[in-house]
Amino acid sequence: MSQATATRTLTFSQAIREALREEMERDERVFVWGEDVAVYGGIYGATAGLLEQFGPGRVIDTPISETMIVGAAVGAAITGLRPVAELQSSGYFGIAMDELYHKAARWRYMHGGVFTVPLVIRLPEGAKGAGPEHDVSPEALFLSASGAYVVIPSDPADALGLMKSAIRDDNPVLFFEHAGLYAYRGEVPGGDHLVPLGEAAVKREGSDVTVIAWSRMVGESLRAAEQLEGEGIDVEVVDPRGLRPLDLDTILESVAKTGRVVIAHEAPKTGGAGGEVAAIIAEEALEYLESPIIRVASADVPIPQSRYLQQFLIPTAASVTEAVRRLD
Amino acid sequence: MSQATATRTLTFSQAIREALREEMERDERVFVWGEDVAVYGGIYGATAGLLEQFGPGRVIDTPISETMIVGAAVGAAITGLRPVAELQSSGYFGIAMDELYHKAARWRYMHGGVFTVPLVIRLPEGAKGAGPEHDVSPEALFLSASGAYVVIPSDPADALGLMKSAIRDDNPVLFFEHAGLYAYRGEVPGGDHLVPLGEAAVKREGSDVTVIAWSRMVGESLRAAEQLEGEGIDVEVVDPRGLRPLDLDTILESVAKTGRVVIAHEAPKTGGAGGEVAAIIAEEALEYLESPIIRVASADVPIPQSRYLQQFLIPTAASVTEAVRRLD
Amino acid sequence: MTAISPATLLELYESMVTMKLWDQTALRLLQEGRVLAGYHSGRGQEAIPAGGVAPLRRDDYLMYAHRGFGYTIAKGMSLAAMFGDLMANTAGATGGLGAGIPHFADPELGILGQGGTLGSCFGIATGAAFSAKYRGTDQVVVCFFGDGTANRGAFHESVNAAAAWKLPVVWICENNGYAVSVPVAESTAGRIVDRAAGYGMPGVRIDGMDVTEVYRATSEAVDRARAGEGPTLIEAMCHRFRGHYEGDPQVYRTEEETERLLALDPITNLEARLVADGIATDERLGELEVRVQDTIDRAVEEASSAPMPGPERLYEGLYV
Amino acid sequence: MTAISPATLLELYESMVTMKLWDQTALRLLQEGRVLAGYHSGRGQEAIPAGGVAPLRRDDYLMYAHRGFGYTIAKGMSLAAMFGDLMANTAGATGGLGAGIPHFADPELGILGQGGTLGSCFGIATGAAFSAKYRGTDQVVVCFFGDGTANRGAFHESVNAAAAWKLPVVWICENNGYAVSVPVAESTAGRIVDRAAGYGMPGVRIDGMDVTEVYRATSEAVDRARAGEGPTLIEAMCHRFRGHYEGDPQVYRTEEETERLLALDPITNLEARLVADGIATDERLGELEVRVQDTIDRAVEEASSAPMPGPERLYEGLYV
Ligand SMILES: Cc1ncc(C[n+]2csc(CCOP(=O)(O)OP(=O)(O)O)c2C)c(N)n1
Ligand SMILES: Cc1ncc(C[n+]2csc(CCOP(=O)(O)OP(=O)(O)O)c2C)c(N)n1
Ligand SMILES: [Mg+2]
Ligand SMILES: [Mg+2]
Repeated sequence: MSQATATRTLTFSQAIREALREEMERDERVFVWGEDVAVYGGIYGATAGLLEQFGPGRVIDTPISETMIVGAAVGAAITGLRPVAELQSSGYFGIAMDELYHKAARWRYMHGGVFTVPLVIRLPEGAKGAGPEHDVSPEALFLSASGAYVVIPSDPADALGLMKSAIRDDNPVLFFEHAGLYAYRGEVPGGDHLVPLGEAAVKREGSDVTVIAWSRMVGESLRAAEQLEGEGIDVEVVDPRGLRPLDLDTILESVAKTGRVVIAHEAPKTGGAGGEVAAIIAEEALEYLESPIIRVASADVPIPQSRYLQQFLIPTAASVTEAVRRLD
Repeated sequence: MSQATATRTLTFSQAIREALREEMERDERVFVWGEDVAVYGGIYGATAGLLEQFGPGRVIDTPISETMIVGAAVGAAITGLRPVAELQSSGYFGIAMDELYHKAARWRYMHGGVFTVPLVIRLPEGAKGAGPEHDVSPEALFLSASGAYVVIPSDPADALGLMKSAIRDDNPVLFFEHAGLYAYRGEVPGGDHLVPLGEAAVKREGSDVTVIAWSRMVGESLRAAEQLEGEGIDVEVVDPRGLRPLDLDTILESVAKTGRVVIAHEAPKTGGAGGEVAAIIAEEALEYLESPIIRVASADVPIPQSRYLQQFLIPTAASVTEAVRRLD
Repeated sequence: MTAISPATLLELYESMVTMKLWDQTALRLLQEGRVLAGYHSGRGQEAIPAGGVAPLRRDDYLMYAHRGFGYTIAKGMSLAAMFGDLMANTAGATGGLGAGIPHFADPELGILGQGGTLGSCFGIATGAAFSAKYRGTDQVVVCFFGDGTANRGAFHESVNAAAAWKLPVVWICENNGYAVSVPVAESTAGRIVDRAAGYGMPGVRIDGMDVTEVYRATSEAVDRARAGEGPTLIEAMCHRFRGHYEGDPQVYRTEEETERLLALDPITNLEARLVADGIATDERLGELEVRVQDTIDRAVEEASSAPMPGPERLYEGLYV
Repeated sequence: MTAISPATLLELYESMVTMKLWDQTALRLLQEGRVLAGYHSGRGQEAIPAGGVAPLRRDDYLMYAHRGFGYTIAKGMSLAAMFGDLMANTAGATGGLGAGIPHFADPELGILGQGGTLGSCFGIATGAAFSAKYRGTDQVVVCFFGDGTANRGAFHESVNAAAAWKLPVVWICENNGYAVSVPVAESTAGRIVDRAAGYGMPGVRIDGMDVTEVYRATSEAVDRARAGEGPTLIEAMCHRFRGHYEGDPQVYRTEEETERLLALDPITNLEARLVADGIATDERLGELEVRVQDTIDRAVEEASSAPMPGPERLYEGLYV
């Protein structure tokens, strides 16, 4: 921890790398594996330099074997290590789904609680022009993976602090990183910056409308909020920073205050996690609602590879602005 | 079609088998594969007798290779056949997730629409005392699998009619069958009984409360409705008979009539498909709601193997009754 | 081929007898309606868990399969705890969660548990072996699986990685000729043992009905693994005496086939050998059986006295 | 080993030249910012798609890999359509959905498409081969995949089933020594070709830089498959000349290594051989190249004139 207290400016990718580096320095049991994470430093650079610092014993290139990558991480975790495993794209979730959903999340519970499964699975997500199988944001599929945490940072400071907490946590953590954010720079606090898992951040306070957004849509929502401020609409942006555990208190408090809700995520609307959030609000806070809950999301089709077509499909600040204007 | 017009009484399992038999007789391209589907007739008996009638060329035992079972079904479907593939338990979804979600559902769209993918994947689901990986009801995970249909019958007549339609449809169909229903008997219309995909059934008309339920929870909800009738509450039970396409018209019409909604499914609440349904109502029909939307579902833990403990966890008619009573 | 000492032979025998009597007892409890889950009898295959686990140290790791309870019996798991899990009560290793058979584990004994989706064992075994090497211990992992399970893709991914990284694992395939109703020849191309060569590791096919063969092959493989020479694949040919699970109508094989198998009983055979070689008398073996049955009875009794869990058990242990 | 006729050699040569010039053109379009997706150059590996597809009939099936466009070029796919997909416009086989590279297909030519998750090809190939057999045709499937992809579990499941059922598939592994940055020796235990024996099918390792070896081995395998004798695994050893994708800094290998490879150019080598054997003159080969470039240029032109799709394209083709 060379810059123990000074604030730094890091990209999202560098923030992930710093978190890995700091935690690997702190705890010998932490190691990293995945495809091209060693010499190559990860296709998004998030593991660059780790091989040089920690050697091939702790920074390990795997075969193209996603089932093994996750399954063996569980085996390592229940025998005393703290793996940080990377799927090169969260689009490969389907290859490791049994290992993610039934092994990582449930090995502990299923065996009566005799193990801990301290591992982190890094899952780069989001649209980037890599085709319908790659450009997914599949976090909603893990809403029902009880036993696991689902964590999703939206800026470099949270990426650093959440990753460090995730590595230290004794529960399995699915850690989603939007590929479109990796190059995004931001201020990061110095010192041992930890962000607790399961605590939402009010990224912007406001009194008229609550926009609940995560991942890339937080930045878009903040831009929308600025735009709407000019129109006299005061938007609160709540970033749950993950879905499991979900910080209901912060969400419901905001809804009670504003009475109007927009939920924004990049995954297509149907089956996206906005459904769960909306349902909770419709069950717990209906009395406060002054307007229907609007979900801003991608259209209900696979994300095509063409970036040209993606412009018609992927939600942006403008989609949020438009939704807020539609509220009663 | 020996009993062309007479009504028959069949178990749910027999209804599935009759559908397979009738469609295999009608269309030579239809075949069945999966683990223990041939000599054994399927572990729930749903393929019993098919080997004898159609021979080993069309009723095929596979290795324990769920990835291949679904992947190769896609390969067969795009080259002119109409596979009906069985996963022995829907709990194995994770092994074939990439094939279900990204291949079966998306091969057509991804390649510009040049193929059709006419296949049915049979997915036995639900609690039965087989452990947390087996006793799942994972239909919600396919809400976002645009390109596929998600079909879920709740009684023998629908099982027969929906399966026949699913086999004839040129789109890939994920067909969920609750293991607890297989032995359940019911009247089945004679003749070429087809139930269209994506059409909800109002299983009971009522004016006070809409209960939206599917799979095993339809029967439980009907029992609850009877009970509540005695208390002067008139319950409408809407069975969407699947989630994709979702028959929104029927659901919203019922909600507009009753103003009160309970959604009942066996999957745990968080991440269950009740969230999507509730969110749609909160977006499209908020104005009609006189009470919060209550979801009746399993508790938010993996379903333990012990049937003893399952009694404290799995929703029943009593859970629906209790939820309806809680409505404002 | 080193000779196996009389003492070891007797231990192996006792281990197999325990498995057999355990199985009988479980079947009885099942008939009495006291078992709250399905059961896959291991009758006939005792030589493999006995000979495959005996060469392990207490701190070595075990990934077991769904056929019988032999693996964990051999690794020293509490019999009462296993009965408790069978009955889904609070005596069970899962504390009455009723995770039931066979999802129990004992980290102290290196028993790492079992997944309900076949093939879960492969990745976890590779990971545990990686962990042993990473931590600089000389622990070894033994992973048991059936012939049918060998066709899961996870086998390929995990066995390849373990071999590429020279990890200390012994892969033991119990080839009993069937996956539920499907004969191995219909579902499986080639011989399972020949897959080893494709991963550049030794593969050996043995008579899995002979505990001495299993013990020898596993000992050798464990030694290699412990010495850092990497994994081995053992294909142990065997026979399942009963149905896939209790209640299996076994329409896929003739009664004659099942009858013929009983003559191959690995326990009866070892018994005859022990007596013929003068290692034990019929009388002594009879006493041993009585003693084992007594131990089992006491374990059942202990387990039976435990209460069922309350609903709060559902919410324990999901998160740390 | 039968001799390959001069006419066939010239066809193979033309096929490889088309691939090379296609690649050059794609790289130019990429530099001009006209390609709306990533691109994995196939430069250096042309002998494998050329020799591996040429033995196929029009109605045989092709599952292709992500490296270059050689496979579909050889199968006769419209060049203009492929350029259209590269540019994500409506000339593309995906009609401007911009599913882009390499998710295009042509059922008329037996081109079954490609999955973005590596290893998707395996199951689909097995299914298509099953379908051919079921329908009583004698169609054959050829499935291409990289050394890295060979470590996916789907390989095991699909190759085993195809072998157990004696399906008409030819599995062609292009072993170019790397999966992105990871050398095959680090990720892969044993030799890929040796996996064949584990499935009881023939395996052959060949020089994938020599199109005649690829053509011969594939022809033999296709004949076997068509005759109902089941699948074959071919491991074609080769070299990738450029980065994994354009922009790859190639930190994982030295410049010397990359330089050395260029001397192994499969096209230059065939050229020399054609001339030495008197099959063609330098001049004639030069003319051929000009003709091919012309065809490609016209295809680019045709593709370039097509409009981009409108937003409504997103909603077409999802369901029948
Ligand atoms: C992934 C998966 N597929 C299918 C099953 C259902 N199943 C349980 S045991 C079994 C047969 C296993 O055969 P084998 O591996 O040979 O072991 P054996 O039962 O013969 O000991 C099957 C198909 C399962 N539990 N998991
Ligand atoms: C399942 C899956 N894992 C990882 C990737 C990312 N990826 C694309 S190409 C590639 C390397 C493939 O190596 P190989 O199979 O040897 O083919 P080559 O690129 O060398 O031709 C990787 C890791 C992917 N597309 N799919
Ligand atoms: Mg078996
Ligand atoms: Mg390669």
